[in-house]
Amino acid sequence: MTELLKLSGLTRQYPGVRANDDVSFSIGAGQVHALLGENGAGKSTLVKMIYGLEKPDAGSMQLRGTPYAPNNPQAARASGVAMVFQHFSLFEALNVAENVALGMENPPKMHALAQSIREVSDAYGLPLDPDRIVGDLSAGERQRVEIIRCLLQDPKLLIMDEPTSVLTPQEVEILFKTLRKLQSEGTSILYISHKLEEIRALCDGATILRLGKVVGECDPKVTTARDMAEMMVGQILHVPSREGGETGDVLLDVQGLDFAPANPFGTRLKNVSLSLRAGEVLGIGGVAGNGQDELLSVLSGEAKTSKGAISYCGQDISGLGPNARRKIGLLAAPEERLGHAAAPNMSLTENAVLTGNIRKKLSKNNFVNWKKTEAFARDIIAKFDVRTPGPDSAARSLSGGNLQKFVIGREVLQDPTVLVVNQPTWGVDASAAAAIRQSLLDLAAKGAGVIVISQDLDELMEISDHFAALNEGKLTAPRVAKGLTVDEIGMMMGGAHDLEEVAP
Amino acid sequence: ADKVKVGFIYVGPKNDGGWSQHHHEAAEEMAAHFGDAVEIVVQESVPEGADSERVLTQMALSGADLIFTTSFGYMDPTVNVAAKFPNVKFEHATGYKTAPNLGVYSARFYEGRAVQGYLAGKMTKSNKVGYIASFPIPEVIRGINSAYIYAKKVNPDVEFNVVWAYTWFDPAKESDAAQALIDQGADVILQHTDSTAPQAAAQKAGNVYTFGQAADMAEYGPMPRISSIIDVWAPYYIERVQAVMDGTWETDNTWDGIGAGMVGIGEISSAVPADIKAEAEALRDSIAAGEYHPFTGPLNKQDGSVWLADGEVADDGTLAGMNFYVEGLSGDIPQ
Amino acid sequence: MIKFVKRPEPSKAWTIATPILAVILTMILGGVLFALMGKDPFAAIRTIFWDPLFNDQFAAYSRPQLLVKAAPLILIAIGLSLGFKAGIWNIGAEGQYIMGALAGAAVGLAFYPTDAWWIFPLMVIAGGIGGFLWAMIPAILKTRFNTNEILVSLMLVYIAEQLLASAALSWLRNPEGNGFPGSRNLSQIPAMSNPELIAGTGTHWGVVAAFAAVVAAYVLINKHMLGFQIRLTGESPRAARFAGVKDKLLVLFCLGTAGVLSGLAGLFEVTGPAGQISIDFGAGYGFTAIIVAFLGRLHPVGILLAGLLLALTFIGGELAQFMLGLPSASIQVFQGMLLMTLLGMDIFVNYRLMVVKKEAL
Amino acid sequence: MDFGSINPVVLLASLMVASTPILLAALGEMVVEKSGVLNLGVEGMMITGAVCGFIVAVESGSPTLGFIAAALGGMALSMVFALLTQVFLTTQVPAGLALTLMGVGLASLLGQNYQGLKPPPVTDLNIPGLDHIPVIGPILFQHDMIVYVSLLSIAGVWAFLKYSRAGLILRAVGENHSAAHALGYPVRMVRIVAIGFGGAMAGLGGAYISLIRVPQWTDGITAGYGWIALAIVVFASWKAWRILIGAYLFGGITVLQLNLQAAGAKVPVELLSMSPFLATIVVLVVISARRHGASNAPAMLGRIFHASH
Ligand SMILES: Nc1ncnc2c1ncn2[C@@H]1O[C@H](COP(=O)(O)OP(=O)(O)OP(=O)(O)O)[C@@H](O)[C@H]1O
Ligand SMILES: Nc1ncnc2c1ncn2[C@@H]1O[C@H](COP(=O)(O)OP(=O)(O)OP(=O)(O)O)[C@@H](O)[C@H]1O
Ligand SMILES: [Mg+2]
Ligand SMILES: [Mg+2]
Repeated sequence: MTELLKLSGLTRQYPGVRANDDVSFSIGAGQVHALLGENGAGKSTLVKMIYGLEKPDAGSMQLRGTPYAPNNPQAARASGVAMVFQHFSLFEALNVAENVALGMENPPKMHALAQSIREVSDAYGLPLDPDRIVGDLSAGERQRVEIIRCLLQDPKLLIMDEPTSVLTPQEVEILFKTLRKLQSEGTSILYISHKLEEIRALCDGATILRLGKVVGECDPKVTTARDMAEMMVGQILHVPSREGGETGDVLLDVQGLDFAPANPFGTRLKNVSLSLRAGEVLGIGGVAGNGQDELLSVLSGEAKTSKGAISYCGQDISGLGPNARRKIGLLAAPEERLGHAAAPNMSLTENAVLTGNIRKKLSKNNFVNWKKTEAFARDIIAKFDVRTPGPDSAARSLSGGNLQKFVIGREVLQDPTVLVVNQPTWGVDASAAAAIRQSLLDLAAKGAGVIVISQDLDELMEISDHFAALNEGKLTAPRVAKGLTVDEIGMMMGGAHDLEEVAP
Repeated sequence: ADKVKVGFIYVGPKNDGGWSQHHHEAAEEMAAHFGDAVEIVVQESVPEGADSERVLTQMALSGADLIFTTSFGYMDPTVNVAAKFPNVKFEHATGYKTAPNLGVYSARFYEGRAVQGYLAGKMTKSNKVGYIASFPIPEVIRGINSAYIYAKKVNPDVEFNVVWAYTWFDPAKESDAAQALIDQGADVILQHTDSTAPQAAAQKAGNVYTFGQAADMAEYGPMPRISSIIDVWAPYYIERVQAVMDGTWETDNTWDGIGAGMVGIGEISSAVPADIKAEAEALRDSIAAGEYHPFTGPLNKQDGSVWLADGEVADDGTLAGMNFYVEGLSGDIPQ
Repeated sequence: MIKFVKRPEPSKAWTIATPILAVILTMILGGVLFALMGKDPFAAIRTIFWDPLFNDQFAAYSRPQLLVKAAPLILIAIGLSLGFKAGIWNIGAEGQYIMGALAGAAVGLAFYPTDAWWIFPLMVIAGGIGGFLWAMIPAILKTRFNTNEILVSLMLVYIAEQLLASAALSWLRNPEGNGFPGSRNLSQIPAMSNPELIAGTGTHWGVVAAFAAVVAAYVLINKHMLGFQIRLTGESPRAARFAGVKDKLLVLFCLGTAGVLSGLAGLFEVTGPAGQISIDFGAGYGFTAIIVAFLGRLHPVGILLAGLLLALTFIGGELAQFMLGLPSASIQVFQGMLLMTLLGMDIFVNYRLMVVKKEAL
Repeated sequence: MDFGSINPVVLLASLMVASTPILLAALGEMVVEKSGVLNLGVEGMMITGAVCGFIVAVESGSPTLGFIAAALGGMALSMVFALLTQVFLTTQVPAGLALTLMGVGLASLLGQNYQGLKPPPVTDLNIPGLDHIPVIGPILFQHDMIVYVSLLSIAGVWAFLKYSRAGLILRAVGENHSAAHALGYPVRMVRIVAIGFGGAMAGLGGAYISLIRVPQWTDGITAGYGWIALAIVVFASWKAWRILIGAYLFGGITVLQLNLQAAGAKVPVELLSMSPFLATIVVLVVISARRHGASNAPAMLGRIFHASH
């Protein structure tokens, strides 16, 4: 196999973090190469350098034997490198064709482009209407836009940064077929994912990063997922324990909830019903963008719903705001840590009073007792092992995992009767994730009801009593989690939506 | 001997091309007249109200001997500060409150308006005269009445359209107002606002006559500007500063017109036929000589009630507080 | 190449240092400007910043005048700062200031010539309400129809100015004023005047109100839940909604408070230093207060200092005008520079300036 | 009162002249906002343009040079805003306010010796053959150069945003700056160019006032038109053709109220004078009450972009 891309000694220093440290490896032509590593290991930084978005402080690259040093993504694209991003690279208010054109070097005229989008999307079984506004598309469809944008440029190297986190298992299968077809046409793929079984199914080689350094290479076809995970983390994994408790009375009951979000590109909730008992963990799976944020906001009280849609311990609470719900024991932790669950520029103490005021009685006559609030913040930091200089630190100075521990800890320590969390371990390293899951299980064991909304099916299978899936704003009927197969879960999540299989 | 320090306070920038600039030019003329014997200090763009009282005080503190406050709104502040500095002399333009060290001065612009009205009545072909008024105050109302009386006298069909601009000086607004009047068919525009914007609008429109206001605005002659009313403050300033030097300054209440030279009538341009020009100049001269008063009866008020009987002349008190239109004018004074 | 790198936390040292550095930098830039205009830059800076405070001839008078000039600016700026902190951009304080003065004066004059102790307090209340109601227009339009408050509050300034003109010319015109525009002189009517409370100090009720507002705002922002909610909303609107902040109520509160304080400022001004309703009563306090608010970094104590600083540049600027012949426009430019350098230097609070060598490759 | 004396043809021709400054400034600001930047300094840039244009026109005797200088002057001032917001990452609202403050002061300083002067006249460019068509001729084809330029700019901006690649990139930057950055587009540069364009257009609009509409220089000559231009952008929901409608509507009311006064309508003068502002508020309310008009705003409007976020 000839070598397509060779990296030698790439190093990138950010203030305080060496995101990549002397990284060297190479990718063969027509190879699907995996890049593995914990959150923050430096994967995205590395591929950004390959794509010309970041420049290495040291080291060099060679593409097909010639020196390769793209100054910007345009140069990378011109050299045949394309990339599907982990976050942010679509424009919601623009249509599909415009989005595609923005990712190409010399796009043809709009109507010609629309035509080629139709052709390529047909050829790869990824149907897409070039005239639709991207904001109106589902998460899966949005990703197709990204992929087609790359395919139209006949890339020699396709970089995919966590492409499957927004796909159903069936969609993943179809994506893999597309990638294999590309591979058979000679395209190399650099593939980043946390889902090790996927890697084993798809990739020919893998490089593993830890704290910015290459810590190993392996052939994923013959290495177990557990072994790869331990190479990434560098230690033995701890699995949360679950003491199957009895479930009690119904705490939260949602019936026939319809909700149209204010954001024009949000997802409408349609006829959502669920009930949650004391001591129960209800896992809600589904691909991001199918109504998770909206569901959390109607449960937390940020968004108002029609009368009678939500009742709590027999009381209609649809009219209550977040604080009124907190008062009676219904707490929530949203997905977005910075800017939703916490205010980035405020200290941890201030962020503690943000939701803790009511239940922790942190103010008297509406005058904040800062001493008491700081004590509460210290308590969270201590009990949840939040690594930070102290409660005066700004929320944004914490690493993602530590802030997440703070946010979850803030709610758990308020003794909720019902806790709703969205993506509780997103972007959190394995040991911290385990600790967070454990705290949710402990809460349920003490008799609280917990709703966990997550895209991580493994996580949901590990901790849920019941499982339901959100798909385009509709919630399936919950099923007992134990014994559900991947196929069944996939079907609950909407199967493959409207994707077709690629002709072999 | 020490220089006499004379202060001036202007409501606008000292080069606004209008009211404030005229006072400033007169101040400089006065300073040039006295040469080294006088030092002038000026403060421009002083808002009426609280700020003016402070500026006045600071000027008095800095050792000014005589201070001219050149806008009506400075009246109460000037009264207050004059009370605090009995050794400093004050002169307030266009006001009516006096004190032992505070005099007032103003000009009888309505005398000039009579001449303008005369020319307007003669020159209009559409019989529509546009009038850009600033604020509905006696000074402005006097001007409208005076102009109308003479226009009507020489042209019974004449009609006045008044637009209230609510500003003394705002070229953009004045230009718009002039344009609106021209759009309405007016072919003579009188203005009681200070910028040349209406002249420019008239020039663009073609056959429209205008009059310079405050300044001669000669650059717009001979067309559209056919004459003007000019503020002439310098002689008064020289006289009052001289009085301070001589130690003869006393409080006064000066209200002078064409005769005393405080109101000037700018050259009547070649666009005006010679006979009309001669008649207008005759009117001007008879007013200047005191032979004739622009408000001489018989005159009725707008509602038809009698104001002045035949031969009766308006008294200064009524003129100073004039708040009504004379018979024949249409529209209401904004109240 | 130089580059700004975000700090993990806002720097406390820079928070304090930037305003001081901004003032120094402005002095330098302003000096250059004055020099370009052919004036002695040192004399100009000294006249602006030193003479009003320490010149033998003026200081005894100018020093208390600083309070008089600063009081309405501070009062309005405190109100504005609450909204600005929460991301609510009321830039129509000028209109609220005018309407407060109009409402207060109208109520007072309705009782003329009654002489009673309760008239002035009643006028104060009416002034506050006048400003409040005027501010409620953009507030309600924003909460009800999502209308942009920047534009509405600004348009309302022009409308208030027309109402002011009509008041001065007709419905509040002094019947004994020889037909000239302007109301009766309120400062000369004992029941309606806002006099100097302690002779020679410049303090009138507006100054007292300004100091009270600074203290109240300080307590509100730092100790009260509502102040926390205001800061939170400005920092992160979504987190605020999650914290249960009622954003519409907050809009009403912030605009309303700014309206009340601006209205009060107008009322104290019209009954005291200005004395009467006149066509030009506005004089731009409401706009200048925006500068004061930002110059004070939206912090109550900062606003107090910024108000005094700006008053100093006004009074010093007046002295520079008639002593050195500096045109008033140059003072305005100078104030603009002050605001710009402060805004520009703000970056050092949150970012660190790094010199990075031009990357290899 | 005689409404018969209001001639609709004359009125329409006048309103085109009255609207042109706002139209130019609003169109420029729309492009700026499309790139995700809210520059509240339009008034300051307009008045700077007005004074620069006036000075150069008077000194050179050429209105054309004047207009070029006005565009450059407006652009130069806008670069101060660009420096503050794009390099020093200042919040855009206060930076815009500061720009207005600075521009008004600077213009007054520059224009000190030019008050009351008469600029060289700009002749109307009557389009031969078309200018004598009854009704349409006087309305459409008897104007000065800049009126035609303003109409062409509307079409140009519309086509630029809709059809050109640069226009697409500009919109992309305004919709999602992180994504645009990730795809390799120079977010900051695009915005700086847009801000410069907005400054140039505001400058032109200002010079239209000082060189054609009034024509004269005086302090504060733009009299709040910059703010109206900002309102017109919202009214137009960021669409080029609607800028035309918005500006002409505002200009129309301005002209009409004066004509009503001149015709002696029995409506209080104050009410007439405030009517353009009242109408602007009413229109803003109507526009924003319709959810979709408001949500057409560029998603990044007013947000700060820093590449390492
Ligand atoms: N612009 C930046 N400035 C400073 N530090 C950064 C920047 N971007 C990334 N980092 C840091 O560099 C390290 C590597 O980040 P990177 O995004 O490459 O991780 P990753 O392996 O892609 O993680 P994930 O799985 O969460 O996507 C992290 O510690 C991160 O916080
Ligand atoms: N954009 C940034 N600018 C400056 N510092 C950053 C930036 N992003 C991350 N950091 C710093 O880098 C460090 C690592 O942050 P990051 O969120 O990537 O942690 P992490 O390695 O993913 O840890 P965790 O597993 O807890 O999420 C933190 O201390 C953070 O302050
Ligand atoms: Mg990553
Ligand atoms: Mg992380």
